[in-house]
Amino acid sequence: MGPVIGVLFDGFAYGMLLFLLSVGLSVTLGMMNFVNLAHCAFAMLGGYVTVTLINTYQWPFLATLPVAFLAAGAASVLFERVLYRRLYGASDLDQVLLTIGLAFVAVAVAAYVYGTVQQPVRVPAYLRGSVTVAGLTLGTYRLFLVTVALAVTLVLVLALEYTRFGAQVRAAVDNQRMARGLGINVGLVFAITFALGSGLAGLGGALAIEIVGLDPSFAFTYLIYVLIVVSVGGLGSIGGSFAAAALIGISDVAGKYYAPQLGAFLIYLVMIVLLMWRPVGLFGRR
Amino acid sequence: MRKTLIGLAALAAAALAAPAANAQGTIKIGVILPYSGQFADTGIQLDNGIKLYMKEHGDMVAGKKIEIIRKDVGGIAPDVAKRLAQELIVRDKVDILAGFALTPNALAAGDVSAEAKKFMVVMNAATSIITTKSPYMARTSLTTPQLNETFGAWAATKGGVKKLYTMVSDFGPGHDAEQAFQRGFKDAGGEIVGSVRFPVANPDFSAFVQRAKDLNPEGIYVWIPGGAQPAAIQKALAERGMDSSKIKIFGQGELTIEDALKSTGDTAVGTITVFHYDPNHDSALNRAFVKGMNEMANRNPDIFSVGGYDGMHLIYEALKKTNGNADGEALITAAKGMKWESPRGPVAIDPETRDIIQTVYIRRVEKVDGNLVNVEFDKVENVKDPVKARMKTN
Amino acid sequence: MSIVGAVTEPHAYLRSQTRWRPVELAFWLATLLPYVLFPDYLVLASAIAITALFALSLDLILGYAGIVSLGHAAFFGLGAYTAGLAAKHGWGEPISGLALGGLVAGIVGYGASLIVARFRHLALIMITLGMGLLLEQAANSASWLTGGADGLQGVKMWPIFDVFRFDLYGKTAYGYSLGVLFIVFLVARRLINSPFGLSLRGIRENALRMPALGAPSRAHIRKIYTIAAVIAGFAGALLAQTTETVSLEAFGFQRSADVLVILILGGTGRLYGGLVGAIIFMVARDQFSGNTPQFWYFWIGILLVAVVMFLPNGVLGGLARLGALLRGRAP
Amino acid sequence: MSAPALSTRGLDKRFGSLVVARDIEFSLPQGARYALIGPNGAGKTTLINLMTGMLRPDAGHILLGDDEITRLAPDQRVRRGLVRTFQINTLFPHLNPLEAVTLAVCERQGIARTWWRPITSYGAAVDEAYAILGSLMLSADCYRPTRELPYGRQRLLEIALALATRPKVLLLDEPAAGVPRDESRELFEVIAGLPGDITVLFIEHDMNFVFRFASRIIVMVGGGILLEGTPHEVAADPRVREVYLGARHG
Repeated sequence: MGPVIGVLFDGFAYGMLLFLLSVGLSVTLGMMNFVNLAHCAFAMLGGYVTVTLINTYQWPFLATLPVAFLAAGAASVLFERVLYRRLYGASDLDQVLLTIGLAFVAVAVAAYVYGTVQQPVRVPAYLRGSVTVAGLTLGTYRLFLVTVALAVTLVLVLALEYTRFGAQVRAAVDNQRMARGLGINVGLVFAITFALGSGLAGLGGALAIEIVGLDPSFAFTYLIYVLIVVSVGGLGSIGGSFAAAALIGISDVAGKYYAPQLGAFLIYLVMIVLLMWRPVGLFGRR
Repeated sequence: MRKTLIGLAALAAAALAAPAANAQGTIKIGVILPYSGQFADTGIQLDNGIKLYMKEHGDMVAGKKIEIIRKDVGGIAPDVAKRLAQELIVRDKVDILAGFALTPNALAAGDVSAEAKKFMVVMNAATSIITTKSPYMARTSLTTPQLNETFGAWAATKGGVKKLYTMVSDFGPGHDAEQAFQRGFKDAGGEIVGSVRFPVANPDFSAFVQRAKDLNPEGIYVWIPGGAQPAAIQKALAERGMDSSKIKIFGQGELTIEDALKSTGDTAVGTITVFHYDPNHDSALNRAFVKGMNEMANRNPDIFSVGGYDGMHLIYEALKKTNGNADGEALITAAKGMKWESPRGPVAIDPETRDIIQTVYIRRVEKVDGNLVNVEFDKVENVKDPVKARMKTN
Repeated sequence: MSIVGAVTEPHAYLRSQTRWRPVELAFWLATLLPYVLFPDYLVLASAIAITALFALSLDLILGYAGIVSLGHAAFFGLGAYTAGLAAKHGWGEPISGLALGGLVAGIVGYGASLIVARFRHLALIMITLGMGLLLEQAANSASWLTGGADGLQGVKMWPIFDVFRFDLYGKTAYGYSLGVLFIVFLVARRLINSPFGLSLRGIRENALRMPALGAPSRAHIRKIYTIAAVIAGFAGALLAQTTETVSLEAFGFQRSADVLVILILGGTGRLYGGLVGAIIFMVARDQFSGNTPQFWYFWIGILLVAVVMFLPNGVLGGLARLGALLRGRAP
Repeated sequence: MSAPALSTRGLDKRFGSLVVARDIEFSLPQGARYALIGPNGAGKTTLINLMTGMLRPDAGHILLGDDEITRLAPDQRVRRGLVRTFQINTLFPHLNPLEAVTLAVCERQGIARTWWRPITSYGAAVDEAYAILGSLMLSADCYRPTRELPYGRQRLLEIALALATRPKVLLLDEPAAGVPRDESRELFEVIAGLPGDITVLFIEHDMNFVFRFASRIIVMVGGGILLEGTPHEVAADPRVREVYLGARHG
């Protein structure tokens, strides 16, 4: 039983990584119906910021994380103000074309600046290896990942429930027209939410390097997983993204453990079955 | 619509103006590699090998100027590779095809080489059958069985293990490696207690590592493509308490490539791998090669670079032998049986299979001056591709 | 358009909507130009024609019925493997191989349509994506049949009509691909001008209203999805036959995403959008990657952003709007 | 005595704890002109959604003539003659009225499945669509994309689309919603002029129109039917006054 729980924990930790990468997209998609396929490019930016700070400026790993968050958030605001906002009224397909185009550009720029090589990041010793808790072997870094994700979730949920800004976000996700009617500056709320969401993706990108590595193709490689989490969780729902990410992470790892020959199929099967059962996602309303 | 047509005509006209007919004294080499996408780094490191060779040896051979035309195939895309090969021959009038990091692409372009009777040098793709596709094709990289069948036999005899678990990527090259290693291992008296194949796009290895651990084998054999996965699986092994301090870990060299060792930490120490080249190989030629690469590209060469470097060497030497005649028949005849000293050690082109004959090195990860490196401690010399050797006897 | 007015008779109006325009004839005549002007580019032209056919297939479901699919390569791959396997196992006759590829893709497409027709929006996109990826994995697992990651080996085509051999220059390949594209285009054009085509546009415009008109939307969607699958199967079969290669990436997400980008780039719901998109995207890619094999996609990205900014609704959509604007200003 | 054109028995529907339809029972005689009134949130549109199959009832039965249709899909009900219009325009923005109505005619005639013959070869369907547009004074606008039409014209097109399906029972959800008063009258004249064999139920807030055009009125409150009667009876009923006055106060 012990190893099984350890494996499930690994899956949960992997899911938490997916959660950080995707929660921002879920909220912005739910609020503005804006299809941002360049979301993972912001995650990639966070990753490269961390790599640069560690390898070039010898920053400690933990100190780079807030910078990764801020850099991705700031960059996203720039793009939101300059490009994205012009397309809020446009068709989904135009939004797809724009953001795919931006993702192409981002990949090219990353390849130009950093090369195509895998970026090595060595996390500090206290985050490596494993600890044994009550007979369970748990990866230290995964414990750290889960802690960060849970903290982020807690902060997000509390902020959404108990702050004025949170109320505005909820109103805007719920019914944009009505929110405007109530005098909420939906454009501003969206810009801030967008920055937060991209910032979280940046944080996720920085945290992901240790588990999945980082090279310029990151912007596309994880797009599929992020889209799976967003659709299964339901648009605009933090709880939904959390549940979906945990479910996908755990079922992926558990499936590979119990039925490795199904390994590559399982995540897609789970997604299809869940979406056929609940087309709007686990926690979606529309 | 009319505007579109005019625009297209303009684009097409611009394209037409591009390559002039083959100048008398020029030999064109069309290089097809993945310069973008998931395998971009492979393509670029291989290309660095080509560039370095030309930087060191100039672009004149046998009185002819060498011109390289590079094409991006973008990943595993045999239809694109074949089209590019056709275009290179039809449009750019190249004399030689080269590059080819990925097996399906090399196989597809092989048809073109055979039909157009053009010399083709495969500088990386490692599936055994590739060279059977065209009689004008030679290979300067490796074949998967060449390394792994040898390694399987070594592990069972000198490696000190009799019960192994194998873990490979679930696609062609992984299957080849699994088969070759298990064959070598069993023929030498070993026993495979279990095996698993993980999906190619697999970011998280913990479940597979746990499966291996459940069977409590004496050791594990891992075959994994490069990229992010070597570091990821090393970390997963360490997290589940399966690192090489507790159990014997074997693998093909990708498992302990330099980039991975930079982020795995000391848990990788003791891992034993098989490879045909490592930047730490101790020879004067290799030291110069590594130095040259660092001066040119600011990074160490790897197996892809040495494949490209040796590939260019083969082309240059063959052209010297034919006195600048770039005819496919002439070049492949010149290439057959050619022997030279490569940064990886002595190599030769097997006159029968046109595949490379080389030394296979057994290495162990050790800490040297604070850095993790692959230290060669055993080797098997003059290894041919065992699959084609068997084809012949059957 | 000039005849719009209260007095126009409806039959004349509808006929005017479906009539061949001079620019269409010019377009199809221009497709023959490569033989004369760019004989070195026939291989590329053949690849473009195949991609255009694939994009046309996607346009039928996306542009005319509003079904966004990120897994359309599934049918492309089925067609490719069917035609490839037929040729590998001794039946290299192209036309029947093509038909077989379309048939198999169509059968699977019909099966998939039973699921697809029930969903819309993000769920639909993700279910199509998931089905495509599942099929790719299945093809990888069934390596005894498909050759796995190495691709299918031993595909050898017979000459078309026993006369035209597939040559290094792509003369036969382009003629064959273009011919199939043109015939399928004619059928597609007839289809969208039919009562069924009108109903499809109704589904795209307002899926909610259709049942309130007594329209069996799901049956319509099943039908067009199956037809589109057949066409995608043709495209895949063409690629397999003209290049004599088939590999897993025929099923890949990248192919699905590329064709979506190509169609949006050209303009959806216009029948020519996929064709124009394929030409622009692939010629641009050929040129950009010829100059900078490492960073061509930077320029592709810039191209996409520019098209969205300056020509919304794709190149054809943008041009149509520009044209309307100019006409509006003219006296 | 022939069966009523449309009737319901014990129709219930709830969303969680919110009851939106409670034990709904009524029947519309052939050719009747009924109005459905009630304050906002009384469940009028929900009732139409239940009858047309856009919502599934939790309990109860719906009969079209003698046939049970409770479990039929919306499009099947339309093909049997139960047709609705929408309170908020639910049209085809980029199709013009001629195309939209032709589409509806083709669907009814079952030729919408045909994909190998051009629409121009179905002259009769086009003629019928054009005639319907003419009868609703829309022929002048029939080549303009729907989204460019004035709002009042779009409301007419809603009705034109419904008529193209040859309804037996027509449910009009606030046909004049958002239309200026003088145009509303025009609209109701059109409704009044519908063929006598079509049974009509309409939702309307303006009591003047209700009293002028309905032969009987159903009053809904809180998901249930409060009463059904002639305009005279309804006007005289104190409960109705209370509901409306109460609603106004709340």
